[in-house]
Amino acid sequence: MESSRAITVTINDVEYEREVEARKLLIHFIRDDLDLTGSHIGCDTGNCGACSVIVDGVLLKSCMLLAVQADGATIETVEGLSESGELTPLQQAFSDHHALQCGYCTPGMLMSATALLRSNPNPSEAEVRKALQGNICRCTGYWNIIEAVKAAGGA
Amino acid sequence: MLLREVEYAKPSSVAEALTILAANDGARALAGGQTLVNVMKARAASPDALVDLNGLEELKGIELGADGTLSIGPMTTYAEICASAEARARPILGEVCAQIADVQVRNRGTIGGNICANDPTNHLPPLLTAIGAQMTIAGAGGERLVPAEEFFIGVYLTAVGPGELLTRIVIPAGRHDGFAAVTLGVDGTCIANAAASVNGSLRVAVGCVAATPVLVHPASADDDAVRDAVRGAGFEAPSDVHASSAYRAHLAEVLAVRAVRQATERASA
Amino acid sequence: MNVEGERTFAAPRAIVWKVLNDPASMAKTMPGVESFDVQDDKHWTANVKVPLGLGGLKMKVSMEKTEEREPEFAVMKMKGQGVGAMMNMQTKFELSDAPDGATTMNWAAEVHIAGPVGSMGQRVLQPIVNQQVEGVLAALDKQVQEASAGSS
Amino acid sequence: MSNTVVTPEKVAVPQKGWAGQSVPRKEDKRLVQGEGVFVDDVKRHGMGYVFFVRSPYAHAHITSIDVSRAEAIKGVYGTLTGEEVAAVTDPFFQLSTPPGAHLKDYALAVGKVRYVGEAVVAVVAETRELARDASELVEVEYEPLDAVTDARRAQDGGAPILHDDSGSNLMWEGVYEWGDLDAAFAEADKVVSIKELHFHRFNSTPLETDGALVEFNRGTGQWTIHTNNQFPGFAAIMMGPAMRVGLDKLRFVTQDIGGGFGNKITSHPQLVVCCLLARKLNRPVQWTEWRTDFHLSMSHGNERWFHDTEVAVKSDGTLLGFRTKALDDAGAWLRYEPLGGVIWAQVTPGMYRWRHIRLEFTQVATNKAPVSPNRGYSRMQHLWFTERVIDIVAHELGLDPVEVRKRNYIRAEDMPYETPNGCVYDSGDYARMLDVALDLIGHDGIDARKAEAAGRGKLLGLGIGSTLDSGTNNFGQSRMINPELQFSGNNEVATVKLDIFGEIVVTLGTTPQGQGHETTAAQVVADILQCSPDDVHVRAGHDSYWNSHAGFSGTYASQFAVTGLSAVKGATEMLAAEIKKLAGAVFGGVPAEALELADGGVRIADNPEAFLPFVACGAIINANNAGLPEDLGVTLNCRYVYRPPFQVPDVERKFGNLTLTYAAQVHVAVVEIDPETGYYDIVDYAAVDDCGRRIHPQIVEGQVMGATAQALGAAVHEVFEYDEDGNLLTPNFYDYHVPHAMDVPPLRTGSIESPSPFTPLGTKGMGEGGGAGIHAVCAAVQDALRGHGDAIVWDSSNPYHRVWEMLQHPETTRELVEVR
Repeated sequence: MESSRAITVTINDVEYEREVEARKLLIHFIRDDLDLTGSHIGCDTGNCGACSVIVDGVLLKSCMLLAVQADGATIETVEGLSESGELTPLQQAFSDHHALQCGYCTPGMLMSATALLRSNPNPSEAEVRKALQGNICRCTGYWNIIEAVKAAGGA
Repeated sequence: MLLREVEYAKPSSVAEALTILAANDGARALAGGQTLVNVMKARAASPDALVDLNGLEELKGIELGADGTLSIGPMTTYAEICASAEARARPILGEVCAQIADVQVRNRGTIGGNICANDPTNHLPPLLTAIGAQMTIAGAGGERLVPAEEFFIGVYLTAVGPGELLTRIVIPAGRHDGFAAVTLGVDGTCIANAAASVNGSLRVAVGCVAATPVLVHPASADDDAVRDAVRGAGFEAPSDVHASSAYRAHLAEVLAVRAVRQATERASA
Repeated sequence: MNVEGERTFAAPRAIVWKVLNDPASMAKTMPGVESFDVQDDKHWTANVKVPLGLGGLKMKVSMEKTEEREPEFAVMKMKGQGVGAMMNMQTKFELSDAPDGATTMNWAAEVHIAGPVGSMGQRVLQPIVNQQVEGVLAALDKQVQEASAGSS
Repeated sequence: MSNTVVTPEKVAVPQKGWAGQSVPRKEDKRLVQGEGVFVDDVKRHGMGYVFFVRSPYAHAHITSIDVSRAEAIKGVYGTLTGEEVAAVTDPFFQLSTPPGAHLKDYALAVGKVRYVGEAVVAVVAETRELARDASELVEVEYEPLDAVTDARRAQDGGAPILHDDSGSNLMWEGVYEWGDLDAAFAEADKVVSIKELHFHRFNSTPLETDGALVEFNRGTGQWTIHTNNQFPGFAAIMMGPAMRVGLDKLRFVTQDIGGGFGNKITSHPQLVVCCLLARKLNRPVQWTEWRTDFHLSMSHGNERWFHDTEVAVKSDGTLLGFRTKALDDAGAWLRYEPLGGVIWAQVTPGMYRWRHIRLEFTQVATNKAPVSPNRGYSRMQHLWFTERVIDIVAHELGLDPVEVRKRNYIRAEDMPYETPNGCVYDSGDYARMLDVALDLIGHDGIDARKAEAAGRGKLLGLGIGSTLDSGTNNFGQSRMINPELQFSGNNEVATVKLDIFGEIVVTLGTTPQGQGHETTAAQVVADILQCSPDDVHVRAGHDSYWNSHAGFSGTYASQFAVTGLSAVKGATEMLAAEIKKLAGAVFGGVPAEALELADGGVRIADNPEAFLPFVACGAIINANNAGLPEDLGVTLNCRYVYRPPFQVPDVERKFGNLTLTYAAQVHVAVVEIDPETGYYDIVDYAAVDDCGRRIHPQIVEGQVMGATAQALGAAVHEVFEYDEDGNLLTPNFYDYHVPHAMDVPPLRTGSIESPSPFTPLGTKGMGEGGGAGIHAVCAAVQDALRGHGDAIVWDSSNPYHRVWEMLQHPETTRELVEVR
């Protein structure tokens, strides 16, 4: 039983060791302690998905996980998607299809879409919509996002 | 965001978890955290300590008995239930779990967390009540078996007492079940829901209308009989921004009928 | 939100009245009382931790009896200040004799809740309030029984 | 000094230019990699985190505040209370005439709280969590007062008064009348009266909430405010006088903003708190507004009632005029209000030709969060009203809503059209837009679809929402609210320069929130300088120190395509002229007419060999200028202020042109209702847009889509509803349901282009959408209910329970309507 502990996490292939308070949410740890500000916060109830990251291969909302629970985990965030500034086909599809406006929900959207395409490379429109249900966008109305994910999936 | 200070423990066995829970009055078990962490963000309720059950393999997994009985570990996630071949022995389980929240939540949220939270809008309390699930609760004094209708005590309150843990959920064999809900948007939060099962006797449980699922036993599967049963259940549905008490009560009747129809169709199919 | 009801206790009115007006026994009826402190027979305060399955809700409750007509009627004002919630409650009860030496209590309470707890939504709040009321009434039963046992 | 000359790659400029092409957005590359910089991403060494203590009461006197226990905690840097604010600042300037003028609005509550969530004390600490911990130790004693949450009760005798200074809850009132109402009603064959209509309270809930990081420079007495406020021009004129400093002491810096929709215009009270704390504590302070804070306290859209409406109409459906009483619920404070009391007048007749209109506007205060602009600000409420009127009239007279619209729409040949109140609709063809929309939705087959749905026990309905998006305000309209106000016209600034190595650098005065300004500005520049948008560097975001900033700078009210791009065009044309002037001199006195810009440089038209690349121009002026003619007068650094052609309106008659452009949208929705539950799906949707010349069609369509989704969310689920105690029942995304990817219907979009004759590029401002989706869904629901009780859809918010109620008790809505 402890109110803080030392944890080790690997994010986008970089290993970080930090002492964190037990009460600190993973998203605050990623944004504030590690300064990886690509993942965002859009609500305080676990609804919006702007903080979505992939933890040990599983898509999660990092606002409903304590940082201490990620001890030993391998985490992927939006900053890790493209290598040396080269956009992934999904990122390129988002730009081609105007799937982002303000870009605030985009990192979470990209992580959800990335997770979908890994398990289902050619999703139907219904599958895409279902996979993005946990990510709120207030700018686009989703239509262009759905098109972009379908295109990236080669559907 | 910004939780109050809290202690954290990550036991390596159920026994250890029970010891810690028993030793710390203000301690609460942390399952998927998809409800608890959000309540802590609001600082509406704050455990003094969290006992993290993630990683306790004993509390995971789905076993299908020879007689078709399902034994599900409370730390099994919705996603695991949706993907499980065994769970298809009771098809309604996967069907309903697939409607809960979103991918991220289904990847982390657990069946045990869902019923132990017993938020009135949750899907599983009425479903498990209708299909006659039984919960194994472990504590210092050993284990006890509690039927669903006695498991749910109030909002965020269940038969799992201080120092105890839900360790198993046992679901009898059966395939003739139904579930219906009116939700906030597609597959959203339930405004009202109902589950029905016609394995032998007819059991109907309506949700969102009281602190706990309301179980009724209609005289028959006829629409009118089901409506009468729900109407006679004597609950006073809460009113909120999404539904007046009367509207919610009305939905309970309509949804109960729909759930029963789905169940009976499957029975006759 | 308004809650009201009727409850019959298997005890004479005098005893029920005594329980309802004895801060010590009343305090025992409140959910999760951790400490209480009596200023006088009309004012007292208590620190409670309302048991919610997800963790207790701490509140500092101050109670004031604003009206009474012994042995049948009283009005109490309750103010609860917690971090997660802010509660104001006015409750009144009326006692009348019931058959077989029992006592019937008609009670009504007007409850106002605000603060972060409010953000959890009415669907949760209303059942929680009803739940706590049930708890109080059950505890009251117990107190009345003990009192009548003590007096007999 | 060396004169670097490189030969730039030849760029193929599209025949019809870059404008009109959906080129890749410049903003995207950083945003899809998580490399945008939003306000909460900005950090400074030693910064303290701000957390607000908020009122749990809708209305109460503050009897005492004790911060000692909070300040005693290690790691707590300090606090700020209302008393301190009142001591060092003046109340915010009020736009209203009395009684609203008498409000004393400070950055924190002083003496009294007036809505749940109002900020009472600010606490600053070393960590976010600690600041919140400490806020729980701040002891505030309240003496609760009765609250008024229903605008219709606000002026009743005995209603609780929010502001003793104003003496009543009346904030502002004004009567607008144009034409000859008596004649219109005398001429009418029928008078349709509608007792009450209600436009509900909601807002666009941008996914990024408000925030700031504020630094105070003791030496210069100047604050640097990193924030996501979307209208720094307005924030500055509110904050400067209140803080008793000149505006240059307030430096606003913004890069990326996570959506605004008007909701990020009125964060000036919180910004003042941060400024005062940065100075008091002598350290940078950081404030992040959490979602529940935003819902409780920030920028609700105007809630409006329409009472005693009467419509004069001929039996053939020709609309002559209407009278109505609008009652607007401002919430607890006038933060941008009462401007909503005149902004609606930009679209007084909606899209219709009626000429006789009277509207009595009353705005009252209630114990709810203050309202401020929300996408479609104040016009959306009025346009919803006119669309409701059209459908109710059609319904009650047994006419086809399509025909009634076509009969009364302002016609293409009437354009430019002067409305009864002197606004000039620049161009458009509404009837054609409606035809396009009806084709997209398959209107001809609708009866068959209704029958098919009925066969499944469902009620299918089709509804039209035609609406306007008036853009580029004439701020002179504020004088109709308060003749004393010294605002009029509008302006926006851009600077374009050619740097030493030939880099083309553009700075804007705007604060984009996803509208793609970097991209469209580059397109305009590239067309004039005959280069590629890739060669144009548009600075991201806004910084009031860049000097491309004017009084009305910001991103709001559908105007960038007019004000922003016209400023860019003006500045670029100045630069082009200077480049030619310079080249003419370098070539030995060649006149500008003989020169042309091409291939990233300037050349002599009939002697292309004589070519001076931009890089050479930049180098000569900036670093190699010996021997240039003394009177050359070329800097290659051009600032242009675009000022739309506006006159000060006639305040007496409330007459004049209030906005420069009028984009239009016609939407059609098809809904399918489950009569057993009231649950309904939007099964089909079409949106047709006309915003004049489109610089970037993809961005325009994106705006149409976004406005559509927001309107659909508002029509079905989104509402800021309060209980009688003044508790907000939808304080976060639990109960405030915004559409997600499974909720949005299949969408077909179409467009026509009616260039504006009044703007340099033929463009019109757009993006707000005028709430067309709300109008269309209301109409579709009412259509679906025809023959099933004929309920009148009287509220803009139609969640399932209301639709069910309308099916159970249509008579309660029928009572609202009468035909004489």
